Amino acid sequence: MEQELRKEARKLLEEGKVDYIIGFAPGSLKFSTTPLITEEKEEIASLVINSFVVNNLAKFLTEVPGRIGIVAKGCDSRSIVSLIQDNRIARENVIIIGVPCSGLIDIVKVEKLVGKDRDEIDDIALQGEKVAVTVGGGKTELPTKEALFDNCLSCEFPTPQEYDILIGEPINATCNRELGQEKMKELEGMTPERRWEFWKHQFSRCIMCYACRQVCPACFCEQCFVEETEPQWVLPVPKWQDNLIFQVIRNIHVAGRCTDCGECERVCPVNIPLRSLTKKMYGLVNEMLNYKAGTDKNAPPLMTAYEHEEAKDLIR
Amino acid sequence: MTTKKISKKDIGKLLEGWSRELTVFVPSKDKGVTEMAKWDGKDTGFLEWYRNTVIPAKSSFLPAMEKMFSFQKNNDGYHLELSPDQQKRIVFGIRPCDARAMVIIDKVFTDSYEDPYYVSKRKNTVLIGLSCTNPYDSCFCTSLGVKPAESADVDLMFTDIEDEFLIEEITDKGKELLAAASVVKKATKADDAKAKTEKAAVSAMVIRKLDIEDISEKLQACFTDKDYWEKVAAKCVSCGVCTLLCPTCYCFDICDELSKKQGTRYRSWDSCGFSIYTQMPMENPREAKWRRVRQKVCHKYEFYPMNSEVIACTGCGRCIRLCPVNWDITQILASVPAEQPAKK
Amino acid sequence: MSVTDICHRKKFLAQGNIYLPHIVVIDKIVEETPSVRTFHFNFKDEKLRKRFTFESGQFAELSIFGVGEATFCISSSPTRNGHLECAINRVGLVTNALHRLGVGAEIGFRGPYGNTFPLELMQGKNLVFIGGGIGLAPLRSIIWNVLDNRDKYGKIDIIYGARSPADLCFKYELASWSQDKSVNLVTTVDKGDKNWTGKEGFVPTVLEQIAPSAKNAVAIVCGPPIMIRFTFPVLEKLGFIPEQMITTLEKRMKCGIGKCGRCNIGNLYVCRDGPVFTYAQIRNFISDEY
Amino acid sequence: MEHKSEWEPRIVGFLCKWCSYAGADLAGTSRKKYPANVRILKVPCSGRVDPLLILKGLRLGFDGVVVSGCHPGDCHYQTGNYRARRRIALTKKFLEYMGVPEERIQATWVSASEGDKFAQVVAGVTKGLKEVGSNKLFAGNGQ
Repeated sequence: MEQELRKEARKLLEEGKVDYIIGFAPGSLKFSTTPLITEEKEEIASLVINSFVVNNLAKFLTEVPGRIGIVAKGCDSRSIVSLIQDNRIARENVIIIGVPCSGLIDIVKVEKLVGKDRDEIDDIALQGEKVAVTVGGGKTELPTKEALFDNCLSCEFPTPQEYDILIGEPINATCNRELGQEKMKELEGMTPERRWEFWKHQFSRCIMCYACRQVCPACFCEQCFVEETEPQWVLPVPKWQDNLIFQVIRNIHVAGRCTDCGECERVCPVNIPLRSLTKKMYGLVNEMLNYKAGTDKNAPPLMTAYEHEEAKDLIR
Repeated sequence: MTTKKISKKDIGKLLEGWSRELTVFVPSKDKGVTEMAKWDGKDTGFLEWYRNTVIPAKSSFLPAMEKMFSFQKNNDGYHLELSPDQQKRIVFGIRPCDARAMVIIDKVFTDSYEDPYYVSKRKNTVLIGLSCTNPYDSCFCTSLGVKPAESADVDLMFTDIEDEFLIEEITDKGKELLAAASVVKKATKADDAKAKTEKAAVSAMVIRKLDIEDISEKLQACFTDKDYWEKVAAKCVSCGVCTLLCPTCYCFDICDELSKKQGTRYRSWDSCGFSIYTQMPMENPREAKWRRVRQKVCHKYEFYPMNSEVIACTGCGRCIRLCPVNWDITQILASVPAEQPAKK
Repeated sequence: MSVTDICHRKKFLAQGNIYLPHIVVIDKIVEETPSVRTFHFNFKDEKLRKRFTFESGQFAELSIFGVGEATFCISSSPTRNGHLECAINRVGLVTNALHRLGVGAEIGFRGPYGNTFPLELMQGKNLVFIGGGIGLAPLRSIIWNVLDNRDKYGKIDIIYGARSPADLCFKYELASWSQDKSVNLVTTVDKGDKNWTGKEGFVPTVLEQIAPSAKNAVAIVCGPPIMIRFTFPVLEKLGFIPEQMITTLEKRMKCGIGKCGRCNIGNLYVCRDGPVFTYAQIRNFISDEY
Repeated sequence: MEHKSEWEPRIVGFLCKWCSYAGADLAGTSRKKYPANVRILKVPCSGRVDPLLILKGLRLGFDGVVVSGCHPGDCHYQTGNYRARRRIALTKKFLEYMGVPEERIQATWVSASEGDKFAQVVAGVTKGLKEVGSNKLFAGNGQ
């Protein structure tokens, strides 16, 4: 697959169809990859596709100038579609190299399951229903559904929704919508007071690094509301109250754009379970407004559209 | 220097003794992230799991958020009130890289104007170092002159020698603290030898290397090489992870909170990675991402050494481990062009 | 010779916490332009009022409690004692809040910080002051300082520009300088109105026309970054060497004392090493970071 | 501490100037009795009501937030209230998930002629808020 990907990417650059290729290259840590943004053919040889291509590269589309060839997994392709819907990018300026994805390995889950850190693990191999983890010569087999990212478990679109070139065969969604929802369900089962306490506790350790916002392809405001000074909506100090307001408003702002790709939770250095928020908002948008982000490039953005009858039981 | 030792299983007792008079901070993961936090009085499990904290120990001296003073408006005008933190503390378990970082940033907070918040916390704290036994693959401390299992930047240094810790008394402050501890014994020559072997062995475990020779000059030469910096900055997402969680990053913001006629002035961590950091009403000298990335790199490896004769990096590797896009400083610095680029 | 050798680094340290502002009371507000007001204020504490000293070129951190703190140069001269003045352009959170205040309001004051204009170096020299917009504020302090000791200095040129006649600051003082026979004042605006009798055009262009001699002269420049960037090359063309060109810079600041990190130009911190610099010190960075 | 019988909730109301604001006015001029707990802010359209305003209201310690606009189809700007509806519905449900009791946020449609309805809405919200008590959501380490 990697060979085919490199061949196609190289061709795009050589034929002058794109100015830049955005893809994944091997990372400098074990089981990691890093975004590769390049205009040089020589660098194409380092393009990779594996179970650790975690970044949502759509984030870079609005930054990199010119025509772009971008490697996209199913979830990334939805973010790209969403950017097209919002007129952030023009469809004709992007060549989407679709890569069907059978799920990405959540290194944090593996670390917990084998009780070792990333750098202490020798090998992780995704083999269908099993993930084989080698530590110090000993091999442990984990059920795949315990080692993948929550979102991959309930992935609806493992094959990109929108692409110009597809590398490999399409994969059908076989995953169960109910999987990977445990944390959210657990929260829903609590009293409102307990839920609020839960989030208060989570946001009290936020350090305001804004990694969640910065990696998010749906967060593309020129100026984020937290940076506005007149009025100053939130204080620029990491108080849990302001952190919580930031995250609530961020979720509302990206409603209909957020594909619940989970990058925000993955990058959070202080382990705030942000996916339990995005998942909820994604579900609400789906249930209340029958809308799924990034599935139809011709649909109007969620918040600009309306139906004559909706949310009737909420607002009377 | 005479050395002492303590059995690992007596660490609880040692901390307990200290915690009667002082507030003891140890590595903790109770709040959902690893950091130095107040010891709960019994758990010494960190001796097993602790490699290094995500939140660097600088937070004990320069917290992510701290109250500077409060103000109140009465009929006769404003009244300001300080509430100085006079807590006497022990930070137990700081790694040599993070301890060195404190010495590096001490320069900023004591230079010409003394920063009362930072300095009082430093004065009121005894730092107890704990040797690394298992450095991360992202660690590169040895390239910056830090040794993972030894430190002179603390008051007491504990080195892991199997079932015991060898203790070196670096300062009088540390010595005093140990004087009353009954669980501490005199170390033997054999213990010293063991520690020596251990120190060398752990140093050898740090595999990531960074060549810092002439780095300052090289950076100076390529300062205006926009193409280079744009390429380097391309995948950076401009979050604050690498800076806020860097043990030698000390930048801060100051802001006020108001409710009715009283309020508080806070200071909090800030990052040169954010565009708003240098934003002025009419212009922003570092609006472009590559300028911010350049500032971060050059500040640590060029400007700081120019001003303070020391590189503002201790090779703790947090910026590599925690970066959302694996932006690796060691790779970046290795790629700095050796020669000045041809003028375009 | 570097500015660190020629400029004072005068510290005024009251006892205690350096971040704790002194309370000052606004006793007069002068409307300069539609967006600029000059605030006259003085310490609430009598003793401090007597003890406090500063030099031309230094700046201060003013705070409005509950809103925040911002950096302003002191635009009055230490030779005219009694109170302090800051000319403040309404541009952001703190400055907007300041403009909402009236006489009698209490604000916080920390300072003075930073270095000073090199008065000793300027003595016996011809002085060329070049200012743009609100950039006249720091120059005004040194101009009055010089005028109050007029016999110590040579020829004085003041070239001052603004976007429009209404945007000229300190109009009442411009009038008195233009009456002063020992001063050559040239005012210019980007676009004049029908009553405008001064020049039209950008400051660097006008400077080139006036062409003050570089011989035994010092040029002191302050204005928006774009003006500063274009003024230095003109001065060089006129024969000024970088050591003869002095400027005072503005950057976003928080602490004012070299700790919070944001105001650096290369390894220099505007608050700690400046705000007064010679062009020689900053020319490597000025095109790139300022 | 708090005596439920004496304690009165503080409510902030964002009312569209074309309908609900006039509705509130009508409730007043026709001497409809309704609890005096609501502080009214006039907005040009319910579409102006940013979710931030709702959160800011709660952050400032208001016990409840009322948003009221024109009935669907009656917006002075054609579609403002339709857009407000999506935003506010999502905000309300999302905040409930965070742990904000549903009584604290009430959105409603009140026309200029519905003084009665406005009075009922305020009475209803006040009653609901008296049951859930005062807003301490954002209290603690300085509100």
